[in-house]
Amino acid sequence: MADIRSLHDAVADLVRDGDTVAMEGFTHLIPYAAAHEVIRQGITDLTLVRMTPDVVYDQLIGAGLVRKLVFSWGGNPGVGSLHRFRDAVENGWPRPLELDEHSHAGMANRYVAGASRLPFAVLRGYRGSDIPARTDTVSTVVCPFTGEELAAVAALNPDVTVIHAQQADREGNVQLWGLAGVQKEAALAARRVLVTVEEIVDRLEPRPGGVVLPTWVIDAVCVVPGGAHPSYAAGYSVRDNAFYQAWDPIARDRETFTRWLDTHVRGVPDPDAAAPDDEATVR
Amino acid sequence: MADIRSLHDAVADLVRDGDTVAMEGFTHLIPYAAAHEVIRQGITDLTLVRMTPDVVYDQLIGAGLVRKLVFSWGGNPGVGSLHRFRDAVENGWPRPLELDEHSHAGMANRYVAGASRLPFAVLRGYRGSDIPARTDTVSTVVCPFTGEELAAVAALNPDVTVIHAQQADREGNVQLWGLAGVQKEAALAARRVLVTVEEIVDRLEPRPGGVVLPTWVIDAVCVVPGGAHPSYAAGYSVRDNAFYQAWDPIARDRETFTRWLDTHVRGVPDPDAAAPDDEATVR
Amino acid sequence: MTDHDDPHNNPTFTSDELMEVNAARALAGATTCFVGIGLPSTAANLARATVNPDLVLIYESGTIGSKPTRLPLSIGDGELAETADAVVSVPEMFNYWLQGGRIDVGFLGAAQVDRYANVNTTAVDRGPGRPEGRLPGAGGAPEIAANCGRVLLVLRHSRRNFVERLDFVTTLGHGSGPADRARLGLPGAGPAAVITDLGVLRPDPATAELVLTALHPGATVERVRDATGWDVTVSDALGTTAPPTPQELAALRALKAAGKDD
Amino acid sequence: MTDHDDPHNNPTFTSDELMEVNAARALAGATTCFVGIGLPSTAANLARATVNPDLVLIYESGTIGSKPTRLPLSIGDGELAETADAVVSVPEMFNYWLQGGRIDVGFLGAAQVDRYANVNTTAVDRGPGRPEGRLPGAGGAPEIAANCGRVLLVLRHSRRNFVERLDFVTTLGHGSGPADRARLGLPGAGPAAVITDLGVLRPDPATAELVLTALHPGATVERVRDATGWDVTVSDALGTTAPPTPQELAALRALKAAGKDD
Repeated sequence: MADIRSLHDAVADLVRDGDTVAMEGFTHLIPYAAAHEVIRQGITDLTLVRMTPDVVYDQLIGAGLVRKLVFSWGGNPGVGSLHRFRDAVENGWPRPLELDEHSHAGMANRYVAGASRLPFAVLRGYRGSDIPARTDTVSTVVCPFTGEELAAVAALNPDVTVIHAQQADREGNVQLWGLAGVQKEAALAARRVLVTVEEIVDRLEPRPGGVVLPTWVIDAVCVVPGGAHPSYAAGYSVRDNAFYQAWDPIARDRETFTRWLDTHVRGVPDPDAAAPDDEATVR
Repeated sequence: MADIRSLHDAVADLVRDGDTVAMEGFTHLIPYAAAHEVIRQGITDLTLVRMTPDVVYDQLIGAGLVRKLVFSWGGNPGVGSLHRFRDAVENGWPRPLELDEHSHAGMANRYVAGASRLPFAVLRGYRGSDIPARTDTVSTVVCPFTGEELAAVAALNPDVTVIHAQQADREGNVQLWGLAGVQKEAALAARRVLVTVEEIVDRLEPRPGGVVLPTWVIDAVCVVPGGAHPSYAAGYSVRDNAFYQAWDPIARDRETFTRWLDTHVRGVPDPDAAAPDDEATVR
Repeated sequence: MTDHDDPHNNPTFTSDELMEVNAARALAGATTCFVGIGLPSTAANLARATVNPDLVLIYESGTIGSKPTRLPLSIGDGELAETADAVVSVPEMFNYWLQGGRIDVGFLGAAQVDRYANVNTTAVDRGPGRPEGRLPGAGGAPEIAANCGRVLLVLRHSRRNFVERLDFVTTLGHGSGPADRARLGLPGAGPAAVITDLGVLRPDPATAELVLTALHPGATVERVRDATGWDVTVSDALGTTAPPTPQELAALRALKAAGKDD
Repeated sequence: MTDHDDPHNNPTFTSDELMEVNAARALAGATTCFVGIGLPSTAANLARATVNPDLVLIYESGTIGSKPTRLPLSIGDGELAETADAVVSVPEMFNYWLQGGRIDVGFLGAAQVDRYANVNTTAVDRGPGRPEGRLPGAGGAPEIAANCGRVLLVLRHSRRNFVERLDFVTTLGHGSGPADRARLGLPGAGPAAVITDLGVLRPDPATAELVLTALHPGATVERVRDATGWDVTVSDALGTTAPPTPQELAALRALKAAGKDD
């Protein structure tokens, strides 16, 4: 059962040095606030998993907390490179970054296998690509019925998955809607699950495209309105494309980046102190 | 793209002697009217696929149209046996019935593989069960990462899948909601798709739990209000449990069954002649 | 027990009600239950009305957290979806939720059970020269029994149902001994109890063989022996189940009455 | 062409606009298009505004039938979901819809392309003693190129992009010849055209090698040769693409202006 608790305490309890952590959200509902709390607490030596390492992972990588990245597309969507990611891979700054690199189809199926508690998933993928030469989590299996050789990808089972959602009820049942990405799979594949939400409501109203995660698959729910910014939460906010564009020059330069991180993340006082309490955020 | 057309013509075009046919619907949205049209047209030598051969398949089997049944649970839910199914298996009446028998998990994954155009699916299933000894569509694969042996089930790709849904729009896009069963997988696994709907609407309103099948994956849409009876269409009808209970004595006896079929299916005049036209059924 | 009339001395309940009430009690403390239709569904819904109001009922038709007000005739009755916390596709149910190890208790019926709580729901041998008798088949049972944390079986006690040797193993219980589930890599602990209209049998931890551990009020060891197709072991600590309380009986009868409305 | 001013004589369009307009035209007649972000998304949305109003746009974020009114910056902009016929999970998108063979055209960008239309979006060799230059990675491309009925590539023409030898094969086009896709069991026909700011290249059916089949207005074979890292073959039937119509340009510019609103 999920406890509804402060972001500080939930992150401190559930995210640990050396963990494999998935913070998912396909452009939509990216859990920035939780990632910033990880940075503030300096939780380090992380293996980060994410199909599309977005600016959120650029920040964690630049903060020096990441040992390894498991991913399939690492860019700033529509803008360009993730400069902190590139700097870590190309120059080892602030520390070397190991990569486990896949295609989207492969990563999606790795989460599916993880959620299904299978050791691997099968797809018709990677054929003719050099990708399998760079990873030990792609292999092959032969169909016992047709003899066809297919790609096998190893399951992903993060130690902890962190997602942002629109709503939880008082029991900690969660609903998200809009682009649902791989959040359900990432959550069900994980050993521990932390969900930040826009608000607590008395009752989760079924919605078109709604994905419900019951409280008994979640460890902690934290009320963090705007916790996906500069990503967005459909029905609550729109994507801050200007921030994504502004990120490019910030991240290009190590000093500019570090100053940004000190000012906008590390220097932010405990957000729970300033945050409205549960009651105030109930609609 | 789906043509909106009469049930008679759609069945005549899309369902052929010797076909492998899936009529899906997990208790909900079972396409009875389309099955009855198959009986009226005497389309025969069918291989029928369905997780839960319900009264609808009892009728098709008793009508002598079925050569083989691929399934995982063959009963009248909450009532008892499917007597026509049992009579065919045990006594070969009106013709012998070949079986390919699975568990629900296996059947569900066979449809998933079919929809994914993979030759097989993997599950942790059938362990310690005698089921694999009776089918050639269960085998094993070994995980290339862990060495674990898992069950492999052969993909299902029906020649034609028939489902019932609540609504289509004028372009033939379909939406169903409520218990969604394996309908999406069964439809996407098939070479041809026939959908009967309660009504045509101007616009498909997104709904909680809504499953949308775009017109370009469907061959024919037929307007058949009540086409799931005695099963039901959430929002339009409730399950006719009394019919399911009444079916038991009808199906127990060959003559009673045949009389019922003659009266209530074969003897029904072309339903399209009596059916309201498209315009009249638009909300 | 309450301070009402002692049902021992006022046995106005049937043997089926004893089975149903004790099956419901076996769900005390569980978070989630994968519910088969029929007796398991009766028991799970009674548990929600009595010992476990927060029990999350999961039906293979795809409903998570159903709260039906009457007993569903089928696993796909509309009310199961309408009252659910979430409705998922059948493949998702079997892959993410069941195989994913999310479910505490699998509650199953059976046509035949053997001394290791293996189950047959496929076909029965009707003797030489006669065709095999057809049963409904596996449904979800093999993977429910494999993947849930533990399994409860509920069925009426008779020599037809409790057999020396299954004609077909549809669903593995404990195989042929305590090591078989581990050897086969089955994630769950397997059958924890078989609840009948005469009493309760539980696997001996050393042998995995079912042992009669409790009789229902009014039942005898002799009746159990007569109704069991093997030489059933009786626990040294054989107990008697508490008779149904008036509240349990009232809740059970209300559920069944509501189920007959349609 | 229309009876408006001939854009040949009034070439008030950029080379990027030539690329985008011709990329859009390549979608005439298609039912469904799996759309990469950036240039492919511009082209696909322009096609909906011009040659193919009914084109079903599919984005890897899970949207089927998106009808955005402005160019999305990312594949997950809210409008893609709000205007879609259906939104599905990312695993479903890749398994049922893409691998399921439901999509006619895959429209991709590229960092490097070789003479067989193989694509690198992973890493570039920056020479001895320097670390490999990092690109974004594969994203959906390997399976988009494998499974869509055919593939269109759109990228600017330069020696940096059109290389003799890829530093890394992220996504197979035609491998090293016309038999490679069949040998590897790739369901789709592979790259059908590479559309650049100078012209259009198409694979020779006999060799699968890209051949310059059309130049855009104003471009020359010499400029194409200068911008191509291999000795590019020029078709005997080299044509010139029709210049953008005023309607095409107006639609393209309106899309781009709308995209800058936020």
